[in-house]
Amino acid sequence: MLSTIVRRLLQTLVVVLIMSALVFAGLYVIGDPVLMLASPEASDLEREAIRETLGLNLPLWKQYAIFMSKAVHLDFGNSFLNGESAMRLILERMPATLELATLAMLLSVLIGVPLGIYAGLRPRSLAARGIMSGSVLGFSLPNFWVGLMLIMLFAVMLGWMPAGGRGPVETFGPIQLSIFNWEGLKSLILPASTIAVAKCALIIRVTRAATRECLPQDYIKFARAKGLREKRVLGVHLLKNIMIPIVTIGGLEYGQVFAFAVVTETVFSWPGMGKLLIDSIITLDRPVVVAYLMLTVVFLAMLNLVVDIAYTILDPRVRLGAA
Amino acid sequence: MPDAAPAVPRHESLLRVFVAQFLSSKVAVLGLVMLIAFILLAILAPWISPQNPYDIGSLDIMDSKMPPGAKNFDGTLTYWLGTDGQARDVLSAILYGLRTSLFVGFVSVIVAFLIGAAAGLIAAYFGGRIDALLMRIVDIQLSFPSILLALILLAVLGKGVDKVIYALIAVQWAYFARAARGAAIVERNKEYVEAARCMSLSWHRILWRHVFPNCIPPLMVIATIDLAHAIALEATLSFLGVGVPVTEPSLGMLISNGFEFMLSGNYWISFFPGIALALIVIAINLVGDHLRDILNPRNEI
Amino acid sequence: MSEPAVILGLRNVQRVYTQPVDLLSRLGGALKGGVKPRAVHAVAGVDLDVIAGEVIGIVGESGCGKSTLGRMLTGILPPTAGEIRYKGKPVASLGGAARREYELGVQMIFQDPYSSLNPRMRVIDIIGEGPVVHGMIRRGEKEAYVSQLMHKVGLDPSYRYRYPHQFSGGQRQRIGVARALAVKPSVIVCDEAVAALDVSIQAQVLNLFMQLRKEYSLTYFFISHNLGVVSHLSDRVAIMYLGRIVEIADTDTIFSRARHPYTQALIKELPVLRTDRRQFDTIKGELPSPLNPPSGCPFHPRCPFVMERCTRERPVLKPVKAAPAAASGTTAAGMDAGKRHLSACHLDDM
Amino acid sequence: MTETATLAPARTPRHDAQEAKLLLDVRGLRTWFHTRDGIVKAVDGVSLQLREGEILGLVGESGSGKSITGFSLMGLVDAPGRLRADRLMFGGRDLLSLSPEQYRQLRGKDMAMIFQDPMMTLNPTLRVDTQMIEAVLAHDKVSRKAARARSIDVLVKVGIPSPEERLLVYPHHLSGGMRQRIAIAIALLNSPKLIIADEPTTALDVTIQGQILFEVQKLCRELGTALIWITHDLAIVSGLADRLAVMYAGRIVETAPTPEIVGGARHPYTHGLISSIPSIHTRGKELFQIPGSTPSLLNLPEGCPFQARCYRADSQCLRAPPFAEVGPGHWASCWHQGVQA
Amino acid sequence: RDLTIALRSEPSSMDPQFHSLTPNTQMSETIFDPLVRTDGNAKPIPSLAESWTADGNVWVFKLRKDVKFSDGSPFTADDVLFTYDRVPKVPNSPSSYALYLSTVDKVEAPDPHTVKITTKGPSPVLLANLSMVPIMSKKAASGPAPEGKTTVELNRGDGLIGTGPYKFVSWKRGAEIVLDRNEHYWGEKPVWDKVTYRPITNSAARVAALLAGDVDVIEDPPTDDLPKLKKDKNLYIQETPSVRVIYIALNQGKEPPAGMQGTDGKNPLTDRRVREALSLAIDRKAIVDRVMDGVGLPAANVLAYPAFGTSEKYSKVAPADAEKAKKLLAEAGYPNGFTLSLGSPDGRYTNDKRIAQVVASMWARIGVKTAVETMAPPVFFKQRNAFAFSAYLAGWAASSGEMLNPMTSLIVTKDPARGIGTTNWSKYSNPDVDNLVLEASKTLDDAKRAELLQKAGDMAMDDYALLPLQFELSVWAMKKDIRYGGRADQMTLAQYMTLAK
Ligand SMILES: Nc1ncnc2c1ncn2[C@@H]1O[C@H](COP(=O)(O)OP(=O)(O)OP(=O)(O)O)[C@@H](O)[C@H]1O
Ligand SMILES: Nc1ncnc2c1ncn2[C@@H]1O[C@H](COP(=O)(O)OP(=O)(O)OP(=O)(O)O)[C@@H](O)[C@H]1O
Ligand SMILES: [Mg+2]
Ligand SMILES: [Mg+2]
Repeated sequence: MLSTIVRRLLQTLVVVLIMSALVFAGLYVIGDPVLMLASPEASDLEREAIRETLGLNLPLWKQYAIFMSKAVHLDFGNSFLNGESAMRLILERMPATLELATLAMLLSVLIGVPLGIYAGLRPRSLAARGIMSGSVLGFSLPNFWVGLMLIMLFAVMLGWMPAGGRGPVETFGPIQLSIFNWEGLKSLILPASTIAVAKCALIIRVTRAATRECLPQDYIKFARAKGLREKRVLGVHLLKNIMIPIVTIGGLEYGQVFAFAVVTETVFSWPGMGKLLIDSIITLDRPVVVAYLMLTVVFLAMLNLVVDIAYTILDPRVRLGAA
Repeated sequence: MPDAAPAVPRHESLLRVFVAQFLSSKVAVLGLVMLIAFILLAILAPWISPQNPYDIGSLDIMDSKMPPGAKNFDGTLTYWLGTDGQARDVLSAILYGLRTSLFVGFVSVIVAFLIGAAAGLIAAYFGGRIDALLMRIVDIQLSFPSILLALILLAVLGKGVDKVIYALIAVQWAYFARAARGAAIVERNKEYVEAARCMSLSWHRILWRHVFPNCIPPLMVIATIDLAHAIALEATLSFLGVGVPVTEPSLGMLISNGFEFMLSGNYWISFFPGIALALIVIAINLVGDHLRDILNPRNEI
Repeated sequence: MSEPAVILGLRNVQRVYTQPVDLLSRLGGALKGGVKPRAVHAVAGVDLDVIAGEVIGIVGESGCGKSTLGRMLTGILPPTAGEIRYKGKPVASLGGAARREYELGVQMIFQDPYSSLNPRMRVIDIIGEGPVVHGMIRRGEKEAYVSQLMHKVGLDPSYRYRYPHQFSGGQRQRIGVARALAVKPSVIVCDEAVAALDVSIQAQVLNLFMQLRKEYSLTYFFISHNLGVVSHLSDRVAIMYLGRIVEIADTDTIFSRARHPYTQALIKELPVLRTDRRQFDTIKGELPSPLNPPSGCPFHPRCPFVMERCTRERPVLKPVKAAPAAASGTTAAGMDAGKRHLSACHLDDM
Repeated sequence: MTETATLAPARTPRHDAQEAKLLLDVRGLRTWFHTRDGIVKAVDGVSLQLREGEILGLVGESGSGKSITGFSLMGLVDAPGRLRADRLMFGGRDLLSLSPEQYRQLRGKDMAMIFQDPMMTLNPTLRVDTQMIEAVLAHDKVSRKAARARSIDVLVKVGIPSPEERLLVYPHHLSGGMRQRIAIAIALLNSPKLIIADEPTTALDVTIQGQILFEVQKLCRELGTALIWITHDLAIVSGLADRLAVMYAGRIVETAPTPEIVGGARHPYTHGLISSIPSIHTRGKELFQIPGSTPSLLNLPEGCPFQARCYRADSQCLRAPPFAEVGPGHWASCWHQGVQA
Repeated sequence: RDLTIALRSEPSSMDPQFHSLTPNTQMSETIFDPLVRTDGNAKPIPSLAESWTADGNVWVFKLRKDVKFSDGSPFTADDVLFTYDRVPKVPNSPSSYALYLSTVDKVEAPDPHTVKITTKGPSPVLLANLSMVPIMSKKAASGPAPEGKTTVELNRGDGLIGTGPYKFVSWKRGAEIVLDRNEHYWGEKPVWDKVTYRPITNSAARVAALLAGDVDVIEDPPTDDLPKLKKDKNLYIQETPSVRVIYIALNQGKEPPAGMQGTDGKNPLTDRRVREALSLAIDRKAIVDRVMDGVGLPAANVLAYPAFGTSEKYSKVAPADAEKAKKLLAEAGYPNGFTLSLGSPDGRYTNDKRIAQVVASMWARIGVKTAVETMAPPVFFKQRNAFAFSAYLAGWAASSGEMLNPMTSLIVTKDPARGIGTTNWSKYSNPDVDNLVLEASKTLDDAKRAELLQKAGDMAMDDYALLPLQFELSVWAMKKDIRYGGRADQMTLAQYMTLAK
């Protein structure tokens, strides 16, 4: 029965189990949520009462068992902090992160691929060296620093973009997106650019490497020998081949951005999932953290699967090897 | 002389060729010189920095937030790059911060390299279950957010430079394991490995003497990039408040501390450490980029 | 000893590779129900006796299982079925010192002079590692030992501290030969050992092989797809097709009185230097995939003499009736293994 | 005897009426790669003439510059390479004066090329029909349908069964022989005057190699296409080519009609090549061997490039020998050219 | 005109009875009204109750008559009963409001405009406590669940009906909370038509948002930015003294605490002279000037004078005197000082870790080598409660605005059974102080209570029970045409913001 997908799912399940156990143990050793939640004036008795209502008085393994038995029914518990379903809180925040990650990745690919191809075509030119040095910078500067500099420049000094937060949104059913709205898009540009700076650098590198790998191949030379125009040689023959590594790496990076946009969201007060994660870690809101990581693990695993399938679509050698 | 070709002198070793190749790029040499300079500055920090920023007793709060070039209270010391909110001389703090950052970076990368390479090689060589097991561990590691990991480790082990190093190792080894596995799988299928097996050599000998040396180049490339990454990651952890202790600031710590002063016009507290960090990361990457070009021109990401 | 010593004996040796099936086809298979892992019968049953001191040539098209067979002989690759005997003892049951003696006794020379030498080792270590590790020589003797070997294969011993990349293709192949010789083997498996070399260099290496054979009384198992090279070197030639030997005989017999239609076609194809324009007239079709070999005689889809029977029944390798070698030999059972002419074709039965 | 003098007759091909017209006329072709380590003179003074419909076998060892010669003619030399020539005429046009766009129009239309490795010449990510149709459309303004029809025609010509189906698959579904046939078909699509085939059968099995040779021979004869067949295996082209040219270290050291070369090579290298071919007839004997190995094309010493390996070398060989006619249509570059090897 | 406020942290819930936390409270203060409010100086003032009388344990509140909820329905005593009844029923509350009703025995409504509350004993803090419990609409907030409308429903705005100046419109978690003016409001109409709150946790980002003009008012700008913000002609800065004290607690247990070295197995912090020396070593004025950029007041007590129960004696800080401190140390037998550890949260209080480092450097000057250990707040609080430091820096906000609160929590001997001394993690114990505080907590007479508290406070401070460092000033930065008076309880309340003339 769909053995690969099933096997992937099983593996993911195991990862989810291990992950949630690790997070349970991890948050336990970090601190006591009640200390963060309860009013400082609360007496120990009151704290104990809170502990009891939240089930924190049980031994850890029992808490985990209870959590798991509920998780089987897709109930990941309620946030300690505000009593809402943890998963709901996360899903509520998901569109914001989704659009941030998507725009960031889109920017990186749209900018990175042409630059990377150019750098690959003329590796010795001054422009190519400039592009590569720039990518070294983008690649290695800490994300938070880049974000802060962008805020300084574009929000504070020039006043072109808002310094943080999410602008007005359009509502599509349960989903709210700001990308279809000029004001909203404006508030999205800086955080997306912050992520894009690093990812674009990566895409440039991947593209350049793939281009350089591809160019000396016989099929490119053969395409030229056929008398094809340079536009077609590069636009079809080269591009289709370099898309394979770009999609692979781009897909995995998209997953990373989506799951862990923590730093950027913190710097820009972007109300996404990453911000929620860091806030929840700080307040030791375990149900949210656990649900979050379970969600991202599953998401990353699914993304891997999608990348694999995309890979087989892009590379026919993989797709129909048996036929 | 059976052969007419002139005998190549004995010392034309791989190392020679490598060095000659390396020196062929001016930018890379510049990067290397910068890197060495930074390392020297870091090592010599206790002797050359004007002030010991760790010695809190010598700090006077009245000297805090002095602009670059200001003199201290009794005029004995000039703060060339100003002072920070704790009255630390920024120049000294950078020199000491460099020490912490480079130490954290180098140690974590080296240890992660060794652990990752061992895991990757073993996975590649034996394949099957061992491979699957090790790679699943790597997967778990890679989908675990580094910040949470760092926070947990810091909570369990307490704060300290060494704890940050553990956290960074835990984050990074997985990358090395993956890369080592990839490289080793390529090498494993080369004929020289079969030749070694024909010689009835033991698996560990084949793995360490034959396969491993050939996997070093791609791993070295990752290592240089990772070094830059480790330094940046440590800075990020410090920014999120789970990094090195305030009393032993790294460059990242200095930047994140100074960031509070960024909008208030006391730019130097964050700006100069930022420049230092950027320079060092660029230097490392310049070296790494060129290493990649000469070590494995085919696989350059 | 009237009967020549069989140094390596193969009995129905097989090797199956199970190929991992890719995702989508597996999905497709899953929907249809039942996924069979795809099995490649790279070597589908080979019986062969290698006689001490002979040069046996193995010829066949790409993918017919030559390399697989060679690797099984050296012990790098275990056979999935069948038995390999070294000096009369089944190698599967060997252990410890006996196993080592076998492994060292059968050495290999590889096709690619680039990837077969570890680029990060000096020549002295490449050649000297084996003997030192196995205690055949002491560490201190390594230099002298290696120098002497290098001299033997026509390399300047003063190059012993160089790395492989400092040598040309032909010189590298000589290093490979020296490495194999260093552990004093009795059998050398050459897998396309000259295929990557230029004609002028190839001649040098072939000459070296012949010279060493005399000097060390070596047995060569010479794998090649180039009939010219094989014919120059071998005492006996085996023709492989889709994982099986279809014909085997001494070289002259193969080239003058080949029985199997495939062998005949191969010999006709053999490019030879000529002054006239040649009329190409070829076997149709291509080597079928070992994934789903044809039923009956594997050659039947390409055979010009195909009969109805060929599509059903696989012919077995058996002595050629009219073969002069058989006629001059004694009985079939006690027949000199090195002199038999065997072929697997239904035409022989007629 | 200078080069100019000896080559004088060839420069006026029209007068040479007893045979077909001169299609390709190359003099002093030099393709040098300016690398970091120095100048690699991959092709250093190659001169070639080819008549319409003629088959030329270009033979030489690995690295002798055969492929680069082919690429130079096609105008496909990559970045650090620079091409110069005294004369580069093709079908009456001076290739040296063509603009890049004019050259592109020539490529694939009047001259086509086939490469060595059939696994690599077809783009693995594009279907066969895409790759064929685009080659037609790059030169002719015809409908896709017409282009497809033409593709099918040509596929039939190169002996591919059920071509309509083959058009719809990706290259990796096809065997090496099939792919090479498709590459040949692509080369033939626009009925070129010249095909340059760069070792197209080296990677193939003997039986498949025979099939390809068979098709190519047939097609060239039928269509009157000129062919340059590059190979390192003299034996293969000897049955195919009208004329052979032997390359060594970036130059052509000998050229003559096939029977002349095989029967009476004048250059010691050619002779060495011929006698070092192993076969059933050499069994048990020691092969003739050329000592040493191919020289590096970087900083090649002055004089005859073969001198270090030549049994006939003497002090004369320290000067570069001229490329001289030693018999009718037989040219060799050796101080000892008169001597039959 | 509309108003946009950048909050330092987002409320965790809209349910006014779910989680007692400043961000939540300030939101419910705007949507709801309690019976009684506290003014900017923590003094009770009428709100929904026009007046009240206390007679022993019985309190009678007269309710305002003309009050309507934002949905137009009238406010009656029933709503009060419903509200107080709901408090203990809210499930999973991480910090329950039951705390504020712990002294209440019985609530009755003799008529629709009168509420009678009986307390379990004399309860001087009742009014302050009631000010924390806003009154909900019985009609809107009733529901099938035991508690009526659940927290989740209220978070969505379902049943979230109050009498306050603003009414709830929407809440996009992490992004914004929108309130509209309540047209039925009984009091003076506030200036703003619509108020939008945006949580921006990163303080620099908050300033950037203000500078970029995205928001009109921000809470708590970083002190470092204040000099520059003050110079900015487009902005107006409001600094208001707060009830929050930043202090250092010294572990006074018998055993030498964690991190202490060089004391021969004794704990010098048990010696009053050592504590005094440590206090004298700290230059509070320098901390306020240099670390806080003036945004603080040097503290000599746990609550600033003249708040209720504070004494004039500890209204001024004694000047730092390192010489005297060294002398005291020598007298106590530590002429060469000793080593201790100073824990501090990182990011819980304004400039917390920097203050800790400065204190450490000041102590180093009198020979007390100090290892500063700063950590993320959740880790810090866990460690503190495990007595992992010799001394720690923390803050306390006396939300009720009088001395009883900090004394009970910080100074009184820890007694989990009675729920007092909950935050006294210094092991300080003085029975005389304990008795005075206990007595004060039962005294209704304000004058008498004040005196008791003054006495207790003086005793503790004489003892150097803990070392107050500074009172935080609450700071708001806003566009120059806006004014906000600020509040000692640090709350940001839109209804009190006005347009400048
Ligand atoms: N590791 C492997 N896994 C799966 N299949 C394999 C493997 N190695 C070889 N094969 C398959 O086994 C068959 C025989 O391979 P082998 O390498 O022995 O052929 P060969 O005769 O040496 O060919 P060549 O002349 O190309 O070297 C081929 O079809 C090949 O695809
Ligand atoms: N891009 C390049 N840069 C530098 N040198 C090059 C380049 N391309 C080719 N060469 C050199 O040019 C020489 C001739 O190469 P060419 O490919 O023409 O040889 P060939 O005769 O086709 O050999 P083979 O039989 O191996 O295909 C070689 O020595 C090669 O190293
Ligand atoms: Mg093989
Ligand atoms: Mg070539």
